[in-house]
Amino acid sequence: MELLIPAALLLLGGTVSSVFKGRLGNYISSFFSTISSLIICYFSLNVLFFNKVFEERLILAPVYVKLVSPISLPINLSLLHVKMDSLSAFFCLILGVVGFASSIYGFSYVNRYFKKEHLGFYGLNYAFFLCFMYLVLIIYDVFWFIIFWELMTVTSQFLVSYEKEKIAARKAAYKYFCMVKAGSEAIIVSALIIIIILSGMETSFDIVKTCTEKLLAENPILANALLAMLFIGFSVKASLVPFHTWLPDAHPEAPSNVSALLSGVMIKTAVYMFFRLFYFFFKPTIYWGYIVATIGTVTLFTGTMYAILQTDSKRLLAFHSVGQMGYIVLALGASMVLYSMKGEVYAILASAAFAASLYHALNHAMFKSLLFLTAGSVIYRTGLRNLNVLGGLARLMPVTAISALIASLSISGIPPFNGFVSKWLIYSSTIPSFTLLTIYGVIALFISAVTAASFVKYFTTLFTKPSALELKGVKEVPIVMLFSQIFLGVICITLGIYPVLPLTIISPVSKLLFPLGDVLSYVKVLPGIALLKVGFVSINSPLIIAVSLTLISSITAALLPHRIKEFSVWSCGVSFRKYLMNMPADSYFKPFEESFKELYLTGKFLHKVFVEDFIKRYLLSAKVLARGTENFVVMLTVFALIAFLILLFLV
Amino acid sequence: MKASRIEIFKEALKTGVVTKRYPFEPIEVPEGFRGKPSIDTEKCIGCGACASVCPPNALSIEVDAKRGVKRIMLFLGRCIFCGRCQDVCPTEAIKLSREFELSSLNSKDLYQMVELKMARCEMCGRYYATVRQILFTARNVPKDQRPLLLLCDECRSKVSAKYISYARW
Amino acid sequence: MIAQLLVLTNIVGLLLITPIIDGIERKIKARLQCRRGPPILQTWYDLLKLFRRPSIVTEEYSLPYIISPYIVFANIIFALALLPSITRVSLSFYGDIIVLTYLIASSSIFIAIGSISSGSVFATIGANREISIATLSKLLIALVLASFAILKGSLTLEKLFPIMPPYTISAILAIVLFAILAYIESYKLPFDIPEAEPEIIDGILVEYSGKSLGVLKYSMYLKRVLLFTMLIDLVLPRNLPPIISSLAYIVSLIFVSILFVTIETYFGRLRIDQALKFMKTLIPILLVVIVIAYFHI
Amino acid sequence: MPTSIYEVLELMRKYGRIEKIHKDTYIVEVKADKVKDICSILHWKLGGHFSVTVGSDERLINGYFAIYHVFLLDEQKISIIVHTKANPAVPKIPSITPIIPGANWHEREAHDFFGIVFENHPNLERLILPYDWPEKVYPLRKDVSIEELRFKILKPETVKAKAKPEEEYIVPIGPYHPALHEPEYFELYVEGERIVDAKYKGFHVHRGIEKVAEERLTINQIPFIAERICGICGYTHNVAYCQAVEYAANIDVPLRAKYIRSILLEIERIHSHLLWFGVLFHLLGFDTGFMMTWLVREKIMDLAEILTGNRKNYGMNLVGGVRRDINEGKIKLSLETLDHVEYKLRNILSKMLKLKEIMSRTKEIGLLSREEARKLSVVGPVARASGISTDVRKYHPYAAYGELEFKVPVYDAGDVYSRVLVRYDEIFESISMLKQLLKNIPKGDLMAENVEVPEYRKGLGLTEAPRGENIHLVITGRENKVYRWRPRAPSYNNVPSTLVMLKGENLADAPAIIASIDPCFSCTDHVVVVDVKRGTRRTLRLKEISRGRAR
Repeated sequence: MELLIPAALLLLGGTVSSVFKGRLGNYISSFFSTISSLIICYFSLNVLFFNKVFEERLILAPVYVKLVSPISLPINLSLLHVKMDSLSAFFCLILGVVGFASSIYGFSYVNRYFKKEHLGFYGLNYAFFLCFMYLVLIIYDVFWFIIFWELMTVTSQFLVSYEKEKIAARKAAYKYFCMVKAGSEAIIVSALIIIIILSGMETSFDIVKTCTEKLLAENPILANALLAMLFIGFSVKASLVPFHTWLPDAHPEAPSNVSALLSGVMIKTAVYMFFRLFYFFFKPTIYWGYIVATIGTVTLFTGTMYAILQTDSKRLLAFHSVGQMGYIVLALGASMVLYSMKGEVYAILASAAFAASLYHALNHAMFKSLLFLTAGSVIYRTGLRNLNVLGGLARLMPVTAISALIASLSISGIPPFNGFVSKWLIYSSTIPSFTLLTIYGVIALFISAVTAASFVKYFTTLFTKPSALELKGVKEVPIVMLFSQIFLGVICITLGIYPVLPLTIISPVSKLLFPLGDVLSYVKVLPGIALLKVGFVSINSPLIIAVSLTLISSITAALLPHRIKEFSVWSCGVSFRKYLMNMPADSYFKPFEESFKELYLTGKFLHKVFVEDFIKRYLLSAKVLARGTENFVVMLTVFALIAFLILLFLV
Repeated sequence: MKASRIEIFKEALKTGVVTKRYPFEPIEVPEGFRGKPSIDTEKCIGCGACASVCPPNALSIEVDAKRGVKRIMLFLGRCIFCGRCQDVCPTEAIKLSREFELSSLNSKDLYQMVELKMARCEMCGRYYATVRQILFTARNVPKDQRPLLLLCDECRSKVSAKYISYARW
Repeated sequence: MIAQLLVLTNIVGLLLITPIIDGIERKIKARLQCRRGPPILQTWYDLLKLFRRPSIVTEEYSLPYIISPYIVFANIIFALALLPSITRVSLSFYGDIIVLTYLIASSSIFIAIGSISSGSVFATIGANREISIATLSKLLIALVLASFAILKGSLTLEKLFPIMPPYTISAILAIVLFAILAYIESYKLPFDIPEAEPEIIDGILVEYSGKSLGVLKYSMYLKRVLLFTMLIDLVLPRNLPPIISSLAYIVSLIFVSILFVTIETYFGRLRIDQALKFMKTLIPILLVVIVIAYFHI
Repeated sequence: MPTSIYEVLELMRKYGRIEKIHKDTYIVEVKADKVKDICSILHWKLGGHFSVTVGSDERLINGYFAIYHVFLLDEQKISIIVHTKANPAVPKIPSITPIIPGANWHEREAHDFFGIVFENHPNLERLILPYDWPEKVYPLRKDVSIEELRFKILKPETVKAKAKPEEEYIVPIGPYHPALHEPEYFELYVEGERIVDAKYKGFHVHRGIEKVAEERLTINQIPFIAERICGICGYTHNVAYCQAVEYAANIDVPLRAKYIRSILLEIERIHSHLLWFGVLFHLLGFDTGFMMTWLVREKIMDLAEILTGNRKNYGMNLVGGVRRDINEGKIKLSLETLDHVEYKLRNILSKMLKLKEIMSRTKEIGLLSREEARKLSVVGPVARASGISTDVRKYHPYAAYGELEFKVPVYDAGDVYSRVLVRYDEIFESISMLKQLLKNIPKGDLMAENVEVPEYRKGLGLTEAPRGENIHLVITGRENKVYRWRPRAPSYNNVPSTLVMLKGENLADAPAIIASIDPCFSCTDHVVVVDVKRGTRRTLRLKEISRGRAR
């Protein structure tokens, strides 16, 4: 019973807060979501450290409903089967931590919408959004999963379009809704196929698992077709190329703490489902591994190469979410490929890649939500997102600046921060493998440098280079916002210099899913040192790096103290024009971007040809159908029909 | 392209080191080099021709009427080493030497001064010219007129006027 | 414990030698330009002078501007500790070549952040150029690493040093290409674009002064020596008697620096886009190297 | 289309009274309303080019302000001065800048110094006087004396925040910038690394040498100050001034003196071009080239030292001739040196210019089309690199150039590389000229007999400086002084063209482009005293000069 307490709390909080229009609405829902995220953390830590498994079957309605009701429901809707195994626990932990941070942040951040928007509405959606994400992660039943998935999409879409008078927000929300909808229809259809044809109206994950395994043996074509449909469906949510175009529009428009949740957690639910698909329902195969890895590589390349062009702080971060998802998916695919290659070496590499994927998912959740929170703090004080005009905030809001610096260094994988360890796992698992993955690893390494470049841009333009405007009355953000920033910053550093921690919580997941068993048997972890025991030993020691770097730098600083005497900036003897003599963000890295001109042009072309036109066509059809009746049902039926036709072929 | 680089490389090796350790080893200056001017205090007669032609006013003259001395000032900080003074000097007192190192920690080193005694006019008793100048002019003045040199300009004109009137008379 | 001590001696020795190496480079360069040139210890004198001076900071500065020189220095020193240098012992059990590359990369990133934080436009331009070059060269380095990994089946420093055996064409090519990369990364002409003196007043260094400038310059010299050391370790055979190997290391270090400076002396500066184009031309070559390494040619 | 001198003069007569002031130099006195027509005819129809505008306060002579627009007609080998009078009460004259954009600076300078208003001039802002110079004080007017001009001018320039952020940002080059060895200020508006716009502010070292010359110096002192106008090509100013005075007083200079002058001018040209090559190589980061070029240049400097007694400030001229002779031994020595230099240059410099990165950083960069060049009436190598064949030595021969064999190198590309090539050819041209001069230098004395200078005569002295045509207009005055002396250095016409060249170029190329016109900002600002011998630089302060005979 206790597993549903957070969900109940969230629902309650949401409903209550929706009553109040003013600040109270925000406070209530933030309070409830904080509490419930803590509870979620508690559960998931229990599962991960003490190998408990929470599982419940909740009877929603007494049995006779089924008898009385005129039409007998084919599926047993009255049963809600939730289970928190180690995989969902892992993602629940992410949800808990990020949810906690962003809820606390929300306490004061959301008040900037006070008198403009209905805060209660925000409260409702925020709480429900958390709740449905939680349910999606713990639900153990295909049908309910779909329901909650849809509800999660809807609530998040409301949050994206929260500032309703902004056309950009409304547009983004609509685009987001339609694209994810299209994806989820693919999911729905394949789910229906599974339920109706294979599993005989049984919707529990376990039974479905058995069925899929049977199908895999009997009719691999159909199995792979289903897998493909599901993969496409979820990769829309995971914003993998070419389905990524909604994300850079949608995420920036939401309130910053919500964007933290979106980028930190929501797109991770798709990763969660990837793990379920490839390691739980189906068996990892080399082909699928290559497909996933390739898509991952393309995604990380595209996302980051576009991120370096951006001059809008949150949009830049959103593009990086795409890129980092690419890393995660690449690692997943790599693990599948390497698993299906024989040999002890490959086993080790495979487990390293598996660990890397989860590890990077965790890290990305942390630093990306931290980045969004810092961007939010800047917006909270200045109301600006434009990197061209902002600047010099490091002197006005130092704590925010430092946490932003930590997050930037983490995401660009500077040792000894957390991004580095997971990226290092990715490289050292891909590059030495004598396969195509080597090249993928090389591209990943290159792209991490590009990430670093674009975050030099992000950090310096926001915080250190002189501003193009006079920023009057800008001061440090309130304590609650600071608290959540510092909290996440500390987590970033801890995950970085102490890789034991994440790897120990990854190991139960691998025990559950990974065919080779515990990753820790291959990836040795001493405190502060992570080794990869392959015929050689690949080593990384973030803790020692951290300690020695701090030691050496502090010793040098002590020996050669930096005596400060201020003097105006050298500007060739003309009176220093602070506002004119600084480089706007879109002048950054121009030569570098020009040297990749061809790539950008092709990207533009492809986007125009495939994505835009596709979306147009889709939106058109959606409009047409919407004219008839509520488009969800209609499309469901339409796609169901199509599915049946497909089936007649396959079975 | 590469070839030309190698050519330059060879050329450089052929040339060898050309720079001198200048402050530690002297630099040769050619004949007729226009270095810093120096005044020979023995020869100078204080006529002031040099001061009148000096373009940047590095040379200047001042008369101390009380003490009856005439000072010829040379400020090397303003000298442009044109050598006009050398050209016009009647006694070759001022010459452009061959040394050019003028830098010094003390600005006094950049000044040269010649003090010359002046003679009083026999009639009105004003200081009017340096003794040496009078002696110098005396050389190429006929004996009978030399006494006139002991008078200042005004008195001389008066006196000569008298002579002339005598002559007419 | 002995190992740590030997590594300590490495670091200390390199700290002492590096400015002398630069002094030798200056002397050689002067000779090639028909000049007499400064004494070999000149770089040391400069550094000591800078260390004695106080630092003047800009009015616009923010924290990274102060701390980044020290962090850069620390990065380089730790990277040096990972490499076998004077005494052929290293801390390589704390990291592999990826860690090494990341340490080098992070040094240039910190330089960039710090110099931009000074608030000078010239520093910003310099930092931009630095990052642009560092980013593209990261791709090349990654490709070189891949070829190494394929040659030796490993990423650890023990296995990688030395690359040969196998005595294959690909190995030699990989080493040559790494040498070119080291040349580019050490910002020698025609690639000294971030510090282009006549264009953008020493770019990234413009606002640094006194001690912090000294630290920064020192770490730049050390970075050069670091790259040279990597190059030498890739070539120098392991199983030499200790004294011989140390001598061999130092001799080859001087040789490499003289070679590079001789090349440098006869080049003008490229424009940033020309430099990037040149670096892009290396990519296909490296891919070819990887492929032929894959087939053990 | 009139071509012969006669036809041109006929045409001029339509506009006003024409009078010959000296050898192929004519002055046309026109009414203010006719100025624009005659100037457009001279510049655009007759194929002449606008050279300089000289303002002058002639209220003591004839009670008017005067403006002289000087045009050089290369075909007809004559120079025509358009003279206009302005009412002393309200000096107003129609501006010719709308027709000839090159006249922009000249007219602004006249406005600064004399308060002459040029009607419908595009922007009649301050050019030379600093931004905090008091209003209504026109320093070159005769009723203002130097003593009055001692202001304390220490107001900081105020800067406001940008209203809205722009795409591009400012990169300052100068006044103190390692790329420029003289103080001036280029304000580059950059987008990424591309220059979208450029502004120029110069005249940081303007010290009013004209005022000093007119008030304090005698005619024979000015040559030595004139030589200090430029640290590199001083002697050509010296010669130009002396020629102007000699023409004005029609003193005929003995032939040997003329030969010596030409010899020194050519030596100066070679040293200047080599210096420029060195600077260019340094700016392109190719320091070896810099060192090697200056290594050769040293030989020339030593030669100059042997001939004149100083590396740089030859100080050879007086009005009416030269002060030192060149004996046989020196001639032999210089011939040997020239052979050596020529060999070295053919060996090294040509190879250096072939280097890949030097080529790629000078070709198709800093383009200046022929039309633009004509509009701004640029002079010297810049004009020759844009396909305009103009050379005072050829078309307005002075000193001994009338008797020499030489050709004028002209390239059409109009980019930095063609400027490089022009200078490269010129070096060898002047070496051959020097050989001719040294071989057949005539016997004779050095100074003209009578050097009496009558008052209120005009003289126009032209020389081809290393940077282009250099022109001095002198109006002689009473008691052995000049009434008005206007030196116009070539860079004065060339600098504005850099703003055209810089647009759309890469930031990294800016120093090379600015250097490609071989700017001599001290010439432009006319005056800075450079003492090359000791490497120190000392600006001639107004206070210091005006201190007169005191210590």
